[in-house]
Amino acid sequence: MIRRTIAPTLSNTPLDAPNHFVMTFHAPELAREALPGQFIAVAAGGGMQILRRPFSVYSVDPEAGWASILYSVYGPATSTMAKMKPGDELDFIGPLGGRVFEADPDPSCHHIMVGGGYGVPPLAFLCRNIRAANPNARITVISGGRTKNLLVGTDGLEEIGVTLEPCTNDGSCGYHGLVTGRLEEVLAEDQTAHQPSYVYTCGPTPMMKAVGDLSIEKGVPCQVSMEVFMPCGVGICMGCAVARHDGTYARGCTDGPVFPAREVKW
Amino acid sequence: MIRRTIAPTLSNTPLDAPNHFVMTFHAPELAREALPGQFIAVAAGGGMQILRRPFSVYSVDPEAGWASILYSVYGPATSTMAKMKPGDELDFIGPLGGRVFEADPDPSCHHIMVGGGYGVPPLAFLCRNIRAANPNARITVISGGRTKNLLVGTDGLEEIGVTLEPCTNDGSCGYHGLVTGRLEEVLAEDQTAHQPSYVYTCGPTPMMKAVGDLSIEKGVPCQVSMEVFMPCGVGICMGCAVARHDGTYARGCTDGPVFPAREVKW
Amino acid sequence: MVDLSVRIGSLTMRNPVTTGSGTFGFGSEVADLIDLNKIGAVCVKATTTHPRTGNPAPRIVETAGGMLNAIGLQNGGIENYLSEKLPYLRGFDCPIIVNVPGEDPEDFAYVVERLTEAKGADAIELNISCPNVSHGLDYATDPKATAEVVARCRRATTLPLLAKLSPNVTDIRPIAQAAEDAGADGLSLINTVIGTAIDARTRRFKLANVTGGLSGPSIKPIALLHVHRAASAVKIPIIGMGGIMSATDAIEFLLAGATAVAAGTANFINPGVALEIAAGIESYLRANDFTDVSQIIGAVR
Amino acid sequence: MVDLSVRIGSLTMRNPVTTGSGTFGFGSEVADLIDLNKIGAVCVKATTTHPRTGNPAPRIVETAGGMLNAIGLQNGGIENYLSEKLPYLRGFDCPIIVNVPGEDPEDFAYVVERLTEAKGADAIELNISCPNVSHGLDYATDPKATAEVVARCRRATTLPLLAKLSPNVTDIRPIAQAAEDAGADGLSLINTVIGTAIDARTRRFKLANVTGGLSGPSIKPIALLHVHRAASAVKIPIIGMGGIMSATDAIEFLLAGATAVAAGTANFINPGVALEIAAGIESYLRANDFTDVSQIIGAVR
Ligand SMILES: Cc1cc2nc3c(=O)[nH]c(=O)nc-3n(C[C@H](O)[C@H](O)[C@H](O)COP(=O)(O)OP(=O)(O)OC[C@H]3O[C@@H](n4cnc5c(N)ncnc54)[C@H](O)[C@@H]3O)c2cc1C
Ligand SMILES: Cc1cc2nc3c(=O)[nH]c(=O)nc-3n(C[C@H](O)[C@H](O)[C@H](O)COP(=O)(O)OP(=O)(O)OC[C@H]3O[C@@H](n4cnc5c(N)ncnc54)[C@H](O)[C@@H]3O)c2cc1C
Ligand SMILES: Cc1cc2nc3c(=O)[nH]c(=O)nc-3n(C[C@H](O)[C@H](O)[C@H](O)COP(=O)(O)O)c2cc1C
Ligand SMILES: Cc1cc2nc3c(=O)[nH]c(=O)nc-3n(C[C@H](O)[C@H](O)[C@H](O)COP(=O)(O)O)c2cc1C
Ligand code: FES
Ligand code: FES
Repeated sequence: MIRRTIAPTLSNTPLDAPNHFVMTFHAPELAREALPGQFIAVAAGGGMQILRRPFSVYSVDPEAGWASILYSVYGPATSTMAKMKPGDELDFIGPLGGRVFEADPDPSCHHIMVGGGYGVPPLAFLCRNIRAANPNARITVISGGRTKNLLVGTDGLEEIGVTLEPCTNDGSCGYHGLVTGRLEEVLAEDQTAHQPSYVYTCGPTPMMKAVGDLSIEKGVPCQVSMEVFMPCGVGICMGCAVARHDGTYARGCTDGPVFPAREVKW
Repeated sequence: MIRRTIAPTLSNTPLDAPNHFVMTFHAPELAREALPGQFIAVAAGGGMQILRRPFSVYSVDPEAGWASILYSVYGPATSTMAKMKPGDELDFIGPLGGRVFEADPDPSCHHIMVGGGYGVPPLAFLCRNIRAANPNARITVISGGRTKNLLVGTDGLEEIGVTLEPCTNDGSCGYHGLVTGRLEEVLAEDQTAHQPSYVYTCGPTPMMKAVGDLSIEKGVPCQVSMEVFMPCGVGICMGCAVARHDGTYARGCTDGPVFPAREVKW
Repeated sequence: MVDLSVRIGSLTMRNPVTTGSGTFGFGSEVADLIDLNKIGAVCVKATTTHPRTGNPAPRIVETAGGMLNAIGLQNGGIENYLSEKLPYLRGFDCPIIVNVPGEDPEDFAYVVERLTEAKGADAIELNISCPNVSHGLDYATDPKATAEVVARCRRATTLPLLAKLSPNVTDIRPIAQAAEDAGADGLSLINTVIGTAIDARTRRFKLANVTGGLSGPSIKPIALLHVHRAASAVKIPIIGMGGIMSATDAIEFLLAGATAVAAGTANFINPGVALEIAAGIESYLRANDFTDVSQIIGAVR
Repeated sequence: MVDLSVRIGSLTMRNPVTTGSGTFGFGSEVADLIDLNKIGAVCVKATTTHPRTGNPAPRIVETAGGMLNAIGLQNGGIENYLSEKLPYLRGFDCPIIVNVPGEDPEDFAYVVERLTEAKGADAIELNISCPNVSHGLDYATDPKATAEVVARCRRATTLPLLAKLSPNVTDIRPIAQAAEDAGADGLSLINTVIGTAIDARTRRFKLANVTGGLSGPSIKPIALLHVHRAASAVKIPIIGMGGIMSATDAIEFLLAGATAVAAGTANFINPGVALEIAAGIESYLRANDFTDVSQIIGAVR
């Protein structure tokens, strides 16, 4: 059920990556109900900006009743958020998102997450859910960033047996190059090994397009979480149009944010 | 000279009066040049409000290079100001005001200040200047408020030999009633004693009108500091119209804020 | 007791607050967030003869105190509305206002007739003022064209008929009068104010459609004046809208002469806002010793 | 080196930034806060045949992201301008644009002639669009009336003549064309958008004049579109204005087709803003490898 919640924040911790924060807040219903790929619409005011801003759910603890988001500071909303202290209230609507990341049910599947920047958090959430459902599932996270300290969102994944494949433009960590370079290698290895693979991606639009195109080319199924401006997040404004190949427009918020890569006309 | 200054604040102290603060800030030129009745136009943002807000100069220390304002919290600007911490920057333009409080030069004059709420600060500034110029000047401050703890702005005046005449609506301190009640008594005493008096007033508009009317009736000269909305403060918008008896409009900011009571058409 | 109910023609609303068309979907999307049984009326997204895909993205940009939209009337068409959206909404005890754009008077009338025969609406709002489709604006910028559409639709239905007017005109009064004379039971205003936004970095328009409609707090002063002027020119009731975010805003529109109000852009920030506004109007009336909302309609001096 | 200079008829501005009439006084008021020798041009407060007292107070209210004003052209009249204001301004090396409203074409022409013979202006802006005085708006809402005033003033002066247009019209293009055809050397737009504000507590209009003109960031999307449309309809240069607070805003207007820009309401917050905008435009041109501001005029795609 979608709720508007005024949640007390529990922590708002800067990460090593400059201008990146993880905010946790008390939200038992969200923690119980949110699915990977879902997001919350945050009202964080700031100047003459009136609309809410979407942030993916990063992690949840249904028992303890908290959830978190990982955000990077760009404009008025995230600047306001960055100033919040534990105890300050976070006004959000959620969980939002009509179509979420759906893990391939095949237990032998190699789940390959390809993420960049603040696109990694929902993939981390997905990793944890896949692992919880299947202790043996093979999971890899290929995450990209310009340089080492811009890689965010993968904390704690290695500990649950997720293979991390960092990629940096400057070679300061892991693979030297774009995520698609490493993805191509991983898909080739899987193919050689007759290992079924499945790609899930979230990050900057050009990256996701490249990942989607590559997956389609290699015949590997791929889900993309579209990043479009979402004025309402709940399906009432039609402002979040995602073009489909059939010439129609889907709503990024309620028909997505996750779409099969094949469906999207970039 | 009018300057735009980004001044570091030195302190922002809540008063006993609820929602009232005194803010001091480093501003050597202002401290040197400001005159009683002058004000600064503060940009303190807050939501969708764009215009600056005027605040009277309360006290200055030309040697130490600081000035202060006393403000009460109503809306977006003052709410933003109330959250400021020492070291935060105050963006202001000033000193503003083309006509200021002019103390009657007659050394035998009884200077009677009549103030209410945040109208008291510029009168306190005037008291200190009159005292500095004339150690023997007779100065009385009649200040009004609904109840005792709403009387603000008179700190330190008794110490320099100013007679304080607090008036409260509920009788919790001093004279029980309106400032005009006490003013009428004081003016009558002066008249009996053949003591020349001069009234200076700043406060809520209905109070100032009553004080002005009473002074005119009693034949005592009176200066009023008009409180009108001041969109620019520097004389360029014509938004701060003060109606004059001759049918024309003066600018509250640069033709005022202080006017002879006789000139104003309330 | 305070009487909050108002009438627009034969439509009775339990409180004077409805939603701006295109800003509340078909109600179902936000049913988790607001009790549709308590709302004055739900005004649904524009519904056309045939499905429409809408304009390319980006369709919305934020502006100072508002937003520009160029949705382009994306909707599933009247038959989809009747079969997919209406049954759900009819499960609630709330009047439904259907917003109807059209290419020409016959096109408007077709949807109006279908709605009437299918009992698909409790009132119909003729959207003769959408700035985001070609010719969308023409009707509401011309009294004659306005009259033509309204008169044609008047013949097509006995349902309460509202004409939704545009602020993008030199004088709204002759247009309001033309709609009244042609048989409208009420007016809705304002639709969005036409505008554009440019990205200095890319040197491109920010909207794929180049122009869009401005809504939100930034247009409230414009909307209030149009409502006041229209109210001075006609006797039929007005649903006032444009930047209403709070009960105080809504009260300003009632004072200006609106009989009811709609929250538009505000729903994007708070889909429960219509009920908060209704509750706020009630408190205001109570606090000021009014017994009936009609006592403040047009009461500004 | 970046060439920032622009021309409006025979007027050359060293940079494309001037001030909105009525928002910069006569320059003297803010000479402490901005170097008048560096500004593109100073456009002074409206100046009329006879002194005007202006409208009663309150004259200004703040709105979401903007403000409404109803000053009502308070000014000391043309003779006062020539004797009291002009000499001070002539002490600076900056072109002066004088804003001239009028009751009828002869009234406009009288002030234009006085300014011309007294060398009181380097360009004249005909204010045919003030929403705050009776009949103020009529001229700029009608192409014929616009043409009449412009043509009459054209005969009265050889100074560069600008027509200041109103956004309160259904379509600005025919009016822009009428001004051009009648001999205007340029257009200024937009003047303020008409609106009102109501105090829910007192149930009164917030402005003594009831209506006022909306300015500030909230109107920028409206202004940008009018400028873009007018620029598409005429060949004469346009001074664009409406909500310009920063260099980025100004660049958007240049991209939309304005040859120069004016900061209006922004002066109230920062009287030095015109020079900050000029500097920001220069940095932008430099950063994007342009050598001449003309390269970005109308360059939006
Ligand atoms: C479904 C969804 C989930 C999202 N989840 C997250 C999340 O978990 N964490 C997160 O941080 N963000 C997330 N975002 C993005 C976030 O909503 C936007 O960045 C938001 O606009 C920030 O608001 P703001 O007011 O701070 O900045 P705005 O004023 O809105 O400015 C953001 C602007 O910056 C631009 N921009 C984007 N990237 C950059 C960049 N690298 N450098 C400069 N400008 C840039 C954007 O195009 C946008 O115009 C998500 C978006 C969507 C659609
Ligand atoms: C020359 C001059 C000097 C001034 N000096 C001072 C000063 O020294 N200290 C100071 O505190 N203020 C001073 N003011 C008043 C101050 O500028 C305004 O109150 C200012 O509008 C506050 O800004 P804001 O954004 O906080 O509130 P706004 O959003 O501007 O709201 C203030 C509103 O509250 C209204 N209001 C006024 N009094 C009350 C009240 N008692 N209760 C509720 N509402 C009220 C006002 O009419 C105004 O509309 C001065 C004003 C002038 C013209
Ligand atoms: C995203 C969006 C879509 C809209 N779609 C429609 C529509 O389909 N039909 C219509 O008549 N008005 C439409 N409008 C206009 C609103 O109903 C309303 O008239 C306008 O937004 C002003 O009100 P507001 O400022 O409260 O939003 C739309 C507005 C927005 C913001
Ligand atoms: C207080 C005020 C007074 C104004 N006076 C005049 C005027 O005398 N003549 C005129 O042509 N425009 C006048 N204007 C309009 C401005 O010059 C400008 O066209 C308008 O404000 C839009 O620009 P902005 O949003 O940058 O303020 C005035 C505007 C304001 C806010
Ligand atoms: S964000 Fe409003 S419909 Fe998707
Ligand atoms: S406040 Fe602008 S002229 Fe006085």
